[in-house]
Amino acid sequence: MTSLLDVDALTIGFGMAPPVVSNVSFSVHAGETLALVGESGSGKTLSCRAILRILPETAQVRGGGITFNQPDGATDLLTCSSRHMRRIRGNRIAMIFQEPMRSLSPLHRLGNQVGEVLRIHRNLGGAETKRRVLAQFEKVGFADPERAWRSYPFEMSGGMRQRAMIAMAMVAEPELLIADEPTTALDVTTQAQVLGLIRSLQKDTGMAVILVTHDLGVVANMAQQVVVMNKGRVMESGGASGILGAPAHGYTKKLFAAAPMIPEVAQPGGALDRKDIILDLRNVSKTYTMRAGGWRKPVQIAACRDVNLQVVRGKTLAVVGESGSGKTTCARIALGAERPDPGGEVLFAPDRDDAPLPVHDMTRTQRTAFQRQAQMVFQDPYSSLSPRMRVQSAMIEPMQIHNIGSRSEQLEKAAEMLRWVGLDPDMLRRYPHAFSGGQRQRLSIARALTLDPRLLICDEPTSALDVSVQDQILTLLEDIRDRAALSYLFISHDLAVVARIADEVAVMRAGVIVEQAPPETLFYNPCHPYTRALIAAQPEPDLSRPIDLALVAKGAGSPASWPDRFRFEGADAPILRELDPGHLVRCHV
Amino acid sequence: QQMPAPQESSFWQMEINQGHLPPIAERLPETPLIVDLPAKGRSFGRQGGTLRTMVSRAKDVRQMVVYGYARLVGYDTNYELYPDILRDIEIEEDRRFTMHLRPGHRWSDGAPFTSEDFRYWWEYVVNNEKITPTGPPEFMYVDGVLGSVTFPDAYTVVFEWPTANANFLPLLAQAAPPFIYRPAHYLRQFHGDLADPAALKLETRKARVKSWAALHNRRDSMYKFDNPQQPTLQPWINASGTTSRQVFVRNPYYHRIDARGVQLPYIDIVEMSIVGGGLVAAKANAGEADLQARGLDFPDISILKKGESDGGNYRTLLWGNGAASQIAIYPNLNFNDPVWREVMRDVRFRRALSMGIDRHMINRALYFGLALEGGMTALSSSPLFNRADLSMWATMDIDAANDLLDEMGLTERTPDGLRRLPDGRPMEFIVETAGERQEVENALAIVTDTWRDLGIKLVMRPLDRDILRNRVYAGVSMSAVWFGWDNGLPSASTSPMYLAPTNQEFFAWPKWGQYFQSGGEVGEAPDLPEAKRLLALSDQWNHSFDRDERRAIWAEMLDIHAEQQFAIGILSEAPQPVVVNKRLRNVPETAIWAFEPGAHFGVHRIDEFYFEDALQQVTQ
Amino acid sequence: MSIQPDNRYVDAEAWSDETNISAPERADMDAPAWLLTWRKFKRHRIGLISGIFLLLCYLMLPIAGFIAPYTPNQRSADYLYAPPQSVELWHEGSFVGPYVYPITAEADLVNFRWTYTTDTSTPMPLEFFCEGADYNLFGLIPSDTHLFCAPPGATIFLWGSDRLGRDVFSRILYGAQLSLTVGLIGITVSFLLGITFGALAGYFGGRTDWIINRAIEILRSLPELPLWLALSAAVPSNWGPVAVFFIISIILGILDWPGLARAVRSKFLSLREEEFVKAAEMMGARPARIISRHLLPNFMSHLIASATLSIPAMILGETALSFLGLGLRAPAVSWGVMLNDAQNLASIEIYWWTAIPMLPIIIVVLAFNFLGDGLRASLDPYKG
Amino acid sequence: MTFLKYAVYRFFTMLLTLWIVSILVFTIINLPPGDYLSNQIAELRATGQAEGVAKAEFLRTEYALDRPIWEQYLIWVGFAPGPNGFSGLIQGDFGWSFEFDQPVGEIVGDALWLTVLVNLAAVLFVYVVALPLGVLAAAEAETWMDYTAGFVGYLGLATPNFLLALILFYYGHKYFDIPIGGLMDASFEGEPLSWAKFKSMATHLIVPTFVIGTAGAAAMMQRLRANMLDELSKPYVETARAKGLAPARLLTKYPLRMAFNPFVADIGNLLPAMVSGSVLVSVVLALPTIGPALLAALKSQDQFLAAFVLMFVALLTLVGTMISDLLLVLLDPRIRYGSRDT
Ligand SMILES: Nc1ncnc2c1ncn2[C@@H]1O[C@H](COP(=O)(O)OP(=O)(O)OP(=O)(O)O)[C@@H](O)[C@H]1O
Ligand SMILES: Nc1ncnc2c1ncn2[C@@H]1O[C@H](COP(=O)(O)OP(=O)(O)OP(=O)(O)O)[C@@H](O)[C@H]1O
Ligand SMILES: [Mg+2]
Ligand SMILES: [Mg+2]
Repeated sequence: MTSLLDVDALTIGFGMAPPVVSNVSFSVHAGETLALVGESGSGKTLSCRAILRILPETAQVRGGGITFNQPDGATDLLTCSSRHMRRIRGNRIAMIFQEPMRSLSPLHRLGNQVGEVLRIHRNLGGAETKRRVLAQFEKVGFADPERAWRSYPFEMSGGMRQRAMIAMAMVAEPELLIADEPTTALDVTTQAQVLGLIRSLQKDTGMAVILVTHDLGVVANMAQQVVVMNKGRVMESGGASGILGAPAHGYTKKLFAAAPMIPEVAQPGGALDRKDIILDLRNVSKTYTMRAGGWRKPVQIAACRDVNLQVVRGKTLAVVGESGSGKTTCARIALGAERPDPGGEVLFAPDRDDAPLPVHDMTRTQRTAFQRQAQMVFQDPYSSLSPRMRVQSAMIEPMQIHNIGSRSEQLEKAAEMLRWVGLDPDMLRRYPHAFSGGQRQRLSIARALTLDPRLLICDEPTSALDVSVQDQILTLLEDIRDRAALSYLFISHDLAVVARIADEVAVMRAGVIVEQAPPETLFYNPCHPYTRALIAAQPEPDLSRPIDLALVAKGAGSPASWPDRFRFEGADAPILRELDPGHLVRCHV
Repeated sequence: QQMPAPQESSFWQMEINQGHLPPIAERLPETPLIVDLPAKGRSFGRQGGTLRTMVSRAKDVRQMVVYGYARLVGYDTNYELYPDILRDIEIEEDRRFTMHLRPGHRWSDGAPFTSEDFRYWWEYVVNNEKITPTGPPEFMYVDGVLGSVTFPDAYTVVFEWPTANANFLPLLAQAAPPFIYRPAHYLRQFHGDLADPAALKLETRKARVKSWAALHNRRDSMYKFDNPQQPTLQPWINASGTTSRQVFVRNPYYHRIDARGVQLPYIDIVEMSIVGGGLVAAKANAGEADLQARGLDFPDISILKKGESDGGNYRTLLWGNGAASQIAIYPNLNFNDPVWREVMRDVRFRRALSMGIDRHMINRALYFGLALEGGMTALSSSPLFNRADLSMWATMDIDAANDLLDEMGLTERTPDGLRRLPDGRPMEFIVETAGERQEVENALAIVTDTWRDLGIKLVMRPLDRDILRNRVYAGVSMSAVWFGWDNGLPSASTSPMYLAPTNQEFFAWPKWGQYFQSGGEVGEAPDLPEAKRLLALSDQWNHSFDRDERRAIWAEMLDIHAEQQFAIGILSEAPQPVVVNKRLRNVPETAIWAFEPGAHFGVHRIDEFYFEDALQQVTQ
Repeated sequence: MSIQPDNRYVDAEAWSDETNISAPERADMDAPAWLLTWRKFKRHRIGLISGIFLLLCYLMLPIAGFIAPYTPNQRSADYLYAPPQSVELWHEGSFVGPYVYPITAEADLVNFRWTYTTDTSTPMPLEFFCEGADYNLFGLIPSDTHLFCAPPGATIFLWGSDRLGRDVFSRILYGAQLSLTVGLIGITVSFLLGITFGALAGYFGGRTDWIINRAIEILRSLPELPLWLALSAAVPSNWGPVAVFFIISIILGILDWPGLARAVRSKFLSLREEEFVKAAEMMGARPARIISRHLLPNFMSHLIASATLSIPAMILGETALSFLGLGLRAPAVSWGVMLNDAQNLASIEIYWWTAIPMLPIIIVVLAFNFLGDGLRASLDPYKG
Repeated sequence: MTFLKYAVYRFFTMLLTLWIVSILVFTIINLPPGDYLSNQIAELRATGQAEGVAKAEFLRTEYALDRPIWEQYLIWVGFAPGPNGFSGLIQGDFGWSFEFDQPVGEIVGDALWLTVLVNLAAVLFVYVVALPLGVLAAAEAETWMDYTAGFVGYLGLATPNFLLALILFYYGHKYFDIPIGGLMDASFEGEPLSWAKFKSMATHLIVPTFVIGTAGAAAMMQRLRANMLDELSKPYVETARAKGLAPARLLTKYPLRMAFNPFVADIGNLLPAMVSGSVLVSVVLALPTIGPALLAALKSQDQFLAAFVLMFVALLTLVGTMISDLLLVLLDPRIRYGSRDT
């Protein structure tokens, strides 16, 4: 059996520098999944982009070849005509880009952007296109496909955009799907659904998949072949079972060793001491009006409802939950970037004995102080960096704003911060676009830390990081927390990470908190069906423990399908009840 | 002169055949004006052809009234008056004018032209306070007494004043004359006192005006010539309809014929196109004009000549310009700044300025030396021309000029050599121009250099024509550049009013002019003895009938102007290019191009021009 | 390298776990942003050349009087409309050094032009560092030394002479002094206002936007023409032409900003919704900083292009204004004034050299454009 | 705020502005000393045309020019009755043109559609030429094509309009028999539209379109190019490319729309430019458009005509800005007209 795609000794570099991808070879067969794992910044994205020939303008392919084998002959993708290439792109080879926000046009509705693929390659009419796109939206887990069709990207949560991206790549049923970290912004239940979708499509159409991921659990669940990369080189490649079972290369071993897991908990944890609260969200709700445009009646979206959260000083409050459940919204409200609906309030106490200040009604000086003390790591690091600002300027900007240090001190600090997050200070001169996804994420973290804040809100800060770097970053965060009593509001999808870092976990679903408890309690005794589904859907890097899709589906399905105790419909959810000390669950008595 | 057998025009043949028009014999007055072409050295022509010419604004259609030049009395090429529309005119002591119309003369719509048309003007237009709230026009008053108009019979009209009104006939011969007759049969339908009120009301509303008087005013456009419905006596009638296309066709009832019985005008159609001022030369160069002088200037000659030698279908004739001066500087004696005003009122200053001009250089640089250098006075072809006036104070002599200025006591100088005014300001002499003619700017550039040697800095300031006027009238502008007197060809019988401070239009004394014009209400009374003398002389002329006395008055007035340099003329009689189609005949080779007197082509009688091999055309 | 039996590949090269985060080179790291930009700009060949050319042009301005053989209003009565003369080196096979042939004018009264005959028998070598008409070096120091002039009895009209016998070449040099400076003031004014108001409206939105927008609307719907007409009557008469033009170009700038302001505003309305702006705001950045550091750079290309496009408009603005009697006028010389003189058929067909001022305008405009493009490219983060 | 609400709100703002503008326009027109009829009378006196003087005096009372200025304003707008009752702008009576001696409505009516024709041609020219060239220049940046397009554009930009027109006319006529000046052959004026007339108009439009259009086209092209170059390297363009979009569609659908933002902002200028944009050009080229009429009216202070044209242009400006504001919201959904000053 010949392979569908052969990458042979691919070498890519920038400018005069040594290549960032060197001698990378792999091949994919039809119907097969190849997982590309490895260090952040090791050249995975570039290798994938090389296949479709959409490298950055400054990138040079210094050698190697890429052959796409089809029944009607082989094509050298690096040299074929651009017309030929156009017929392949989107049609036979589709790609899911790593950063969904930037990769979607902000001016076009999602329906339009996704449907376009069908219009170009399948020559479908408007109605048929819409039907198929809506079906695809449904499959990737949009509760309301019609709404997604009409929405603009900026009206969607990170995970929703990512799902739109996935839908765009899959809707034309390509022969090869390149998925560059397709599930980083998805909660595990949705992730399970998407992975299931990919698998079923593979089964139906014989699609091959190149899956770039950091999640070894996903690898274990999906891949037949694995390629491990580090520093632009392939460290190890081969069958999934072999590599997962017995990693041969030093790097692979190290990588696998770093993979976090949900610990087996023997007993529930105790309730948290809530005396010293740094951030207090009280009854926060947020309703958005969709820019339906035109003459249609405006549609209201409740992003979150009646959220009450307290971050205890020096502790970490983790928020997990379904994609689109309002986590980011809460975070933005907490930092004053957005106003909650009337009735809600956010209080911030800078110091132990200070009277809490309302975040949305501060005086100018209070606000300045607050903005120095509370920082945010954005879910989408690429968007949060000005494309025309060198990283150096971006890094020293917070210090400039708050007038800290001389210029050389600022530069020194910036370099120091980069080193902390494992980046080379040489990179300071680059522009944001010249980084890999994971590197940008680390930049974002580094920038948030430069001001030595007291409160850090991290919106999925490690989703794009490979497990070893992630480990490094988490250690760093824990370090600082312990050293400087930094408090975190930590949004994540990765339960393993949450289990490691959180002092308390809130689980959100459909805009409300459904369960809240210290992690030990939560993993010991998950009460809510959704929490259970989450835990069940967490993939583990163990081929022998595939995800229990049935359980996932039950919990992640519509609230109406939950057991009576938890069931609710529309906006009238039951209140949170304290089952055990420190363990809140939204249920009827 | 023997009345020749009239010949039918082919242009109207169709109309005649269909009975819309009577045959030629019935269209001519009983005694048409028979033009003696051979006596003028002109040849007989044939009817036909289209003459194309250009103007720069839509309202210039009135130029057809100027060019056509059918007047009650008109000038001939020697600038003598003769009856034109009138069969005859009897003048008694210059105060009683008996006008005899041509029996059988008809308006262009065929209605008879009779004394009734004069009566209509007198009784229903001028003396109707709705239409003319200000009452009868100024020229009807002599020494404050309103003249009388009587209509003894259908073909006689008598104008009469107690004292002499020497100006009356020249006025009627103007390029823009007062029309003292109106097509009564046509206009009465718009007159509130004569028309059916209901119909009138409807008309008024249709014309979107507010009162019948406004409607009447609008329909009555003898000079504006923009109402094709209104009958006329001009050689061509406006046939443009309601469109913007400017076409004029021959008047079937025109009163002039040649000795062979061919009704004038020879040319059937005149087509006037509206072209931007700057493009006239280009279009003429492209052969798109058959007769063109308007919009062409001396600098265009080279390109016209080039077009000619490149095989153009035209010739470029050079006529003389009829303005008394091509470029004249008017120091404003009514300038608001008292210090400057006093300086300018000193005749030595004006003489010094005049002597500080290198006219020869200007002539050579701008006119190839073809213009006449000298101050402003009557042109050389005028019977009143006096060479001494031309050169008086008008030859360059920097030293003499400096002496004059020193004599005035303007000896203080600034570090960079400018003289100081008595109050210590440097002498920056501001000359405002209408900014329309490049020659002016160039001439002033040359003047600037030589005045610098007098210790005077010339500052040129181009403005818009109307703004310039307003500034001069208000006394805000120090001095202005304009043409010389419009009429550079006076004869003894031309009224010399315009030489005296009677008019604000003479930029040297706007306020004196206003004073005179408003009867002392606004402006200032003239206080320079020479100015007063001019006024007195002008008045004296009005009351004298003796040709020699008038001549003497004229001579003295011209002398005063030459002596006083009220306006500092630079040169005159600059060549005016006239583009003429090679096939167009009877166009004089040399002539004077003047609006007043002469009505541009008017005195040269465009209706006698004809095309060599004219295309015969017929109306539908 | 080792391929293991189950098709497994393992890299054989030595591998170390260390992430080698080398110490950055200080010098390089400290390089401010403009230096980095400059390095990039240097690589844009045509932009660099244009920049150098413009620099030379501006350096030449104060010493234009020295380079020009004549002064701008120096008339040669005997050489009206003289065609361009060429400077030659060799005469009948022998080297003479730079010289010209004397010319004599004759009025051709058939065609009404000046015809010139060149006396090719007597080469007249040019003089260098010679005495000529007075001028002010740097606008201050009186001097009469010229780089080169024609020997007595000859003329040196490199680009011909005009209607009054003034040297076109010298006038172009002098004209540059005004054309390259005064007009730019208008651009500066209009850009400052346009960017400021546009940025305020676009960034703040709400009431600020409303007020600025109404101001823009009113300004824009206000008739410019009558304003000019009124102005041309209102300017005090004894102001020098340059002063008048100076004021006019400032007013031109003041009236010109709304267009730019609206462009800036609309772009900022959209840019301000970008995540990085929100991020900066959440860090506590003040509006001034956000506008100047985050929003403006993202609109820089448009601004640069607009600026380079305004330059010809400003250089030529006076020709349109002259139409209303507001432009520059004699004795001031500028390229616009010269072109204004050349706006007739004769200048196109017969005395073509009087239209030569078009050349420097086009060249300067192109140079500004390429310079702008170079700048744009060197600010473009995506270019290497 | 929904789009509809915003549109209504914007419309009322426009009316308010229009009212303010009407006051300003009226003031400015009456600012210069003197007025048409006085000037006219002065000139008529100077040339001894007694008759005209009478007509002018007649008009002065007929149009209430002897009343205080504020009263004149009210009458002009139609808030107060004139000598013959209410008839002002809001009643649809635009006043009288003294210069042309015709109701303003009639003069403007004629000239207006020709004006719109000429400028529409120019605007079309600008868009037809500048859009593709700008996009192309960006797509092929720094190649000979880019430079040539730029050079030609700047050539047109750097030549004064009138000179350019003369050159084009002269050589156009000499070598290609292109007519000089005017909008159609005189013989077609007033004729119904026919193929021949259309052809005549088309040939007459070549030079004006070119002269008016070059500057605009060059400007638009260069700015578009700059904006496009900014957008071209953004990731969403790569996504579009990964979809396999053809270059033309790719460029026009994504980056062009983004790059178009500043141009949409300028649509406000497009409409009035159709009327007043080419005033000076029309004057020098003697196009029978509204521009020369306006200039003449202003110079001679033919106040009703001038005021009407100016009000008309102002109205177009305001409508244009309104449209551009509305379009902006449609073009870029991110734009919210909320405030940020908290
Ligand atoms: N600007 C907006 N306009 C309209 N709706 C919005 C807007 N921003 C967010 N939403 C909606 O609010 C809901 C919550 O979004 P949010 O970004 O808070 O989700 P999230 O929990 O962060 O999800 P994810 O894990 O996918 O990032 C989503 O349904 C989203 O579509
Ligand atoms: N435009 C560019 N200019 C210079 N260097 C670049 C550019 N784009 C990427 N790089 C560098 O190339 C290397 C590989 O990047 P790539 O995006 O392929 O990493 P990755 O493996 O996808 O990492 P991640 O998992 O973090 O997304 C990185 O070190 C990055 O800094
Ligand atoms: Mg990547
Ligand atoms: Mg989110």
